[in-house]
Amino acid sequence: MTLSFGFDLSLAVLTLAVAGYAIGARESFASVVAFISYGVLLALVWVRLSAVDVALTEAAIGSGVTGALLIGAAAKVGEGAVDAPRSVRGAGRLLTALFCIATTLGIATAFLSLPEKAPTLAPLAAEHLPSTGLGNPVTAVLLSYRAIDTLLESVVLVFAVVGVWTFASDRDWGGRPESPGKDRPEQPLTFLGQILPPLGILVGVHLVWTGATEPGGAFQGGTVLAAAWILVMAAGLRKPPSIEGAWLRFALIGGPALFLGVGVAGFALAKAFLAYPEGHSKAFILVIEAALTFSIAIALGLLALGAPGRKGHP
Amino acid sequence: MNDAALALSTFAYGPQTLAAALGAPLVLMLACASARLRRFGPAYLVVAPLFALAACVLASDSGPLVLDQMIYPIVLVLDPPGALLLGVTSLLWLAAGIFAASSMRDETESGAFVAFWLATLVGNIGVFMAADVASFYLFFALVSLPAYGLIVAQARMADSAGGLYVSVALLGEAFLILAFALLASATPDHSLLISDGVDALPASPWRDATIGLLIAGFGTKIGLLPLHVWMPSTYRAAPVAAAAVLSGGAVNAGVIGLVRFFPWGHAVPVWGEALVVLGMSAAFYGVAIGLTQRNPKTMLAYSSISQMGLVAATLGAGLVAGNKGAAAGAALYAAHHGLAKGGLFLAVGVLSGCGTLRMRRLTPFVGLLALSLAGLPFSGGVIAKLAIKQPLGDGLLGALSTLSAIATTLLMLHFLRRVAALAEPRVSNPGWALITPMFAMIAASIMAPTAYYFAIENHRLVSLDAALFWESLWPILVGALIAAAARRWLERLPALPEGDVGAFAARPFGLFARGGAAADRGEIILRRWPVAAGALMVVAIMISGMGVLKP
Amino acid sequence: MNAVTLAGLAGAALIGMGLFGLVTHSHILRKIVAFNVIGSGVFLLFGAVARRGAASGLNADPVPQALVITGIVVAFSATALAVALLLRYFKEVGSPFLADDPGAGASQPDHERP
Amino acid sequence: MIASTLSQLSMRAEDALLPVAIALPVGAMLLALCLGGRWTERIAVAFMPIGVSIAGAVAYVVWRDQRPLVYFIGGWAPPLGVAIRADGVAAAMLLTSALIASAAGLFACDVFRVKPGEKENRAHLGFWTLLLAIWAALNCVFVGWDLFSIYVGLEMLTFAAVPLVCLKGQKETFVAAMRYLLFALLGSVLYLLGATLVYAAYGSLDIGILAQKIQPEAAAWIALGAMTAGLLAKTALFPLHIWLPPAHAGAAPPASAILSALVVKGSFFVVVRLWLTLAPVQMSEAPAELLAILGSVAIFAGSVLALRQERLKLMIAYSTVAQIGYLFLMFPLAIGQHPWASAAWSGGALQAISHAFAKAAMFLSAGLIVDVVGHDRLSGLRGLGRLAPQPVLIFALAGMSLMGLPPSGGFNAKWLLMSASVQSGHWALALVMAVGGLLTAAYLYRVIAPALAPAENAPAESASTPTPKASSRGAALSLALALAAILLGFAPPELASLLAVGAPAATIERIE
Repeated sequence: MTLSFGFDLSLAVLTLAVAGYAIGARESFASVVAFISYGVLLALVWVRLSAVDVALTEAAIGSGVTGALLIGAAAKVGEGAVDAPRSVRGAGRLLTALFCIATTLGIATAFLSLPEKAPTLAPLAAEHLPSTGLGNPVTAVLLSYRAIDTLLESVVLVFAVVGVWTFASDRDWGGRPESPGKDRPEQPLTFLGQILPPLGILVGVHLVWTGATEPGGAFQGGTVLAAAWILVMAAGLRKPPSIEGAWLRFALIGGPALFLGVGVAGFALAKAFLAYPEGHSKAFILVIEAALTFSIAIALGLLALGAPGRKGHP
Repeated sequence: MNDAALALSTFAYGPQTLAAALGAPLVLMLACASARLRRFGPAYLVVAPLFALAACVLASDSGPLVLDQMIYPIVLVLDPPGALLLGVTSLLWLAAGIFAASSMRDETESGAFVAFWLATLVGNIGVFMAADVASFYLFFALVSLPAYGLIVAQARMADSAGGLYVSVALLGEAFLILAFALLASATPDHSLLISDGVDALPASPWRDATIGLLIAGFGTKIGLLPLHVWMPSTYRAAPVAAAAVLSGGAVNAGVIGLVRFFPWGHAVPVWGEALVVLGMSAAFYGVAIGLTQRNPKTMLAYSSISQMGLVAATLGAGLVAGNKGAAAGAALYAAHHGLAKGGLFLAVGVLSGCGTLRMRRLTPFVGLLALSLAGLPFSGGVIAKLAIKQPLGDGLLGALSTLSAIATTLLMLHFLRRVAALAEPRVSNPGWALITPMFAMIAASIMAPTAYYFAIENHRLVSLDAALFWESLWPILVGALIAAAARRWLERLPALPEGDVGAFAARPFGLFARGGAAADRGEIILRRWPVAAGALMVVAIMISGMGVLKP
Repeated sequence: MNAVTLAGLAGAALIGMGLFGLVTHSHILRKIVAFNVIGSGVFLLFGAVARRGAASGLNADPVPQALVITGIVVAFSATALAVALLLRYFKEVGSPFLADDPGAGASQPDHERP
Repeated sequence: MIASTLSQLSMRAEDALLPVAIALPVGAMLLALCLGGRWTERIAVAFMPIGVSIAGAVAYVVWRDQRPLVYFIGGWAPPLGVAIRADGVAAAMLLTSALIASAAGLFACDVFRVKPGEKENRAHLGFWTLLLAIWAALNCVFVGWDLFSIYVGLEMLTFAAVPLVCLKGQKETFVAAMRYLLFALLGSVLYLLGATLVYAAYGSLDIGILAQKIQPEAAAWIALGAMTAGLLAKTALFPLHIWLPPAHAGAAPPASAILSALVVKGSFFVVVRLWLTLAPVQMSEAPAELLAILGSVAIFAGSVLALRQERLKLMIAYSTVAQIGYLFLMFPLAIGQHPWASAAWSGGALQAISHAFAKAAMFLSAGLIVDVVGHDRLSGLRGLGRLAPQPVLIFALAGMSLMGLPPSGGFNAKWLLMSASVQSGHWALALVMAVGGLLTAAYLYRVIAPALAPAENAPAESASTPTPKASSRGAALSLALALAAILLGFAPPELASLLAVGAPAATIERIE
């Protein structure tokens, strides 16, 4: 057993243990906290799997924003009634456990039965990389080879925002989501809110810019921007926006709309939907990424803020 | 006369006439959707069957009408048994249409009634023309299901009658679609033509299943024992005109089905014998139960069960022997029954509104119609009896047929007595618009079968044959004697529940309800989250396991 | 056994654990957490697959990596939707637990006209 | 390199149809959200004729060329790129969903309105954007030829469908939506697990490439098992229907129509792709039988439960549970190169299409009935036929198709499936269809019979309060849907030849 494998093994065991605690914890608040630490550990695992892009995304979205969302929900919802229904007991619990073990064993069997020489698209992706003008193959997959998935994914975020909004009450429509912070934020938070956002914007822009060649990209950059925005609101420096605001709507759909527009323009400019003119791929991709980053930041922020409420209140 | 018929039968516009016969009621039915056109609804009842009446003369044995712009092309053709039944059926619809139009009072409620009437008419016309399985099934469904609207049109208590009717009708549809799927699958190229299916039937691997399902499916329509349970309550609940077209017209859809779909020329003994036994039992069972009934319409329904039993027995005998003649004979018998029974229902409608005096004047004519069913000399009934004589043979079945004529006489005379009891000294008598259709049916039931018989068989005046005259007269005399002798006794018979065995079959429904409550409980468990999520995992594990655990 | 296999097996284990939580908990927030654990297990499995596909000078197959990024964003959208719905559910029902279905008909709204 | 890929593409205008079918509704949705207010509805309504024309054009081109329409997104050929593809059934489903989404949408013009003096409201913005979102998602799923793109499409579908359940804002609808969302998400994650394993084993997500490569081995079996289970959860095949009845019954009528007619068909369609296109025959045989067994159970259980309901909309929702069962009867009949397989394939597709039209019409007519009588209790429908003949007629016409009575699309589908089951020796399935038709008739009878019966004390009720008339536009739209279900019974042979394009059975038998 090499040292690196030893590290991987202990990391895996630790990750599983934290995940197990997140599942089995008594209180939902503890469970959510465990889930956030689990996300951080998972990001480490991704680094060990040579997937820095994914690690960044996992840390930013999978752990960070999701964690914030869940913590907020746990604070609002609490543990519920004391005599909470424990829906599965005794034999049912055992049976469920058996099914779950069977599922795990099945997946493990499938994974272990995979051919020794793994089928891969890496050579193809590497071969076509120069024609995209990009250095990062993951970005090439996201924005060129499988651009349709990324386009639809950015649209999924918009769908989710609409969905979240429709869970508001009728009378709250047109209002603002609740501010993520307290009514009177503490001094340190205000300070952070003043200091960190410019830094966040810098980091976010950097992530997008380097995404073309190095790990990073629109989603990671967007998350950082979203985090900065949320922090500003939490610090009480800005109010959450009204969901009817024209600029907000425009900012929300701008990225996907631009992406879609470039895609349709591809019919004329590059002879295919979502193709880029030869030799100008990188420029187009950077413009799309910039717009997407901004819209993603808005969408993630709105998703984290939740449904509008408190119409007419400050 | 014959030459003229021949000339007409090769009429060049035959197929177009078929289209008009179906199209006219269809268009008029659609017209009922418009409030403005709905006002003329009663007139539609009279106009709609005229085209079919024309078609049965003009399009008989002409070329087929093929509409092949559909996934299943529709092929319509009018062969001799089809033309005969179409003729008498459209005549009946015409008469009943006049009756219904004259008795219609409530303008606002008539729209739906007219639409249902016309839909049933489309089905009843089409079923005699359809030469392919798909359109036959379509027309059969049309003649069966919209009739529900006719049955429940009037009586408040009709709910259960309508429900029973539609249940049996749907059961018939289910039997038939299975039978037709088997029939079409057995043809080499999956042809949907009925003739192709029937040709391939004797060699079909599913021959017995197909014929059994056909008998069950069409049996629901002709009220074959024990699928007759719907008939009494349906005819009693339906308005008179509707009962007339259902008992005289719609029922023939079942007859034409059996005629069309049986592999004539190939002996199928088992099913043939079963049909003979069921049919002959119904012939007497119907009379026996009918005698105990109080309501004249119910009695007529039981008479239908009995008469259709004879038709079924004739067809069954033909199936046993592989005798093609049975089909034509049964069709002629059914045609006469349709006219007579339709006329009798109209008569019930006329007489139940009569004063005593008018009743006394009209009853003899109604009696003519009633005894025509038993084969009264000079009536169409003689011809009908003659038509099934050959297929039934001289043996046991022939004797039973004669015996059933005695039984029918008994039932019909008892029926007349029950009708006469309806008379009340009232001022208002039914108008001629109601009486005329009844007389038209009386005339038709006497003349139409005779005319057809001469046209087809080229016989001399058979009914004047002395031997035949006696042969058909004595069962009626015997029947009349018994009726006179047993009059008191008949009056005192206990009234059996309408629908006889059907009345006891309601019990399983209670069981079904209990099963339903269990289903509710099961559903509540199944829709609990852990159970549903567990089921999801089980499905995943099962599908995966099918391959992984395979040795 | 190497790091990649370990990651794959850990992914499988995470899926099983998450499923268990999703089935047995009736607290909706716990179900959402469990759903996220299953999701990350699937992503980890995919990551292991990507790492197995290292070739042509790339450390891993970039296609699954890109798909995982897409997947993480979709999973986050799902979580946000579920949390927003949970908050409204909590407001309406007053309990954070998924109600066991009180029979099909009983809970249905009566559309009576006022 | 990209140039060489591009040069292989013949540049025909019709090639652009498929990407446009995805791009346009997405674009319309984004625009509708951005402009907001009354513009949301205007944009959605304006998009309807465009969407229907695109779907119609796809169907026409596929029918004319008698081969599937394929497009490589961005010019990148699979396995690296993503292909989208429309065969006959996909084209027919595109057209069906375009027509039904349009009809239900126009129906909703009366339901979701911006009141005077209001800028916009929750239900209005929600309905119209989500309608366009569902439209886009369905198009993605139907033309999807890449397992991961289909995953994204299915997620779009779920995200748009769940909020649609609770636009009315009643407590019960949020409970229903919660169950729906959680179960659908479980389904999604299982599907993604399967897609992961497929990629791990074969290095591609393209259905066409995978169909060549896939072998009956552990990874493929477990992948397909997980994907199928996930999809069945989203399709609500019994006993995985936990979420469907309250969700479909609780939503507003136009939303119910879209959910019941279209949304469940999306995931069903992917199950068809998996077992009839992707998996080799020797793999499909046993699971196909299992699917048919589940389908049969769904028919019986769904129908019996529909019979037990006391409320109209719940009854219709349980009818959907039963009718979903019919869809799964096609699987054992349509696999392999048998002469009956193409009949079963067309029959299954026709069943999906005619159920979509009939069920949409039925939910809309239920909406009209509730408008007239003010409630949806089955016990209170006596005499409805006199009060509101149109909704009853629409309900009955739609019911004819559901029962499989001629003439209707339901009958044609039943006939094709029944013939296929007789020829293939699947007797039990033919019987299930026959008995299922009877059960369907039984629960529909519970609406139609009291509606046709004379009212007990109708004058008192109708005289005291002037009952609001069902909107004539709503009635016309739902009547059009019901008539479409009926007219599918007179469908020209061209429909059969369209459905047969790209059917898995090699020997395409012409349907007589």
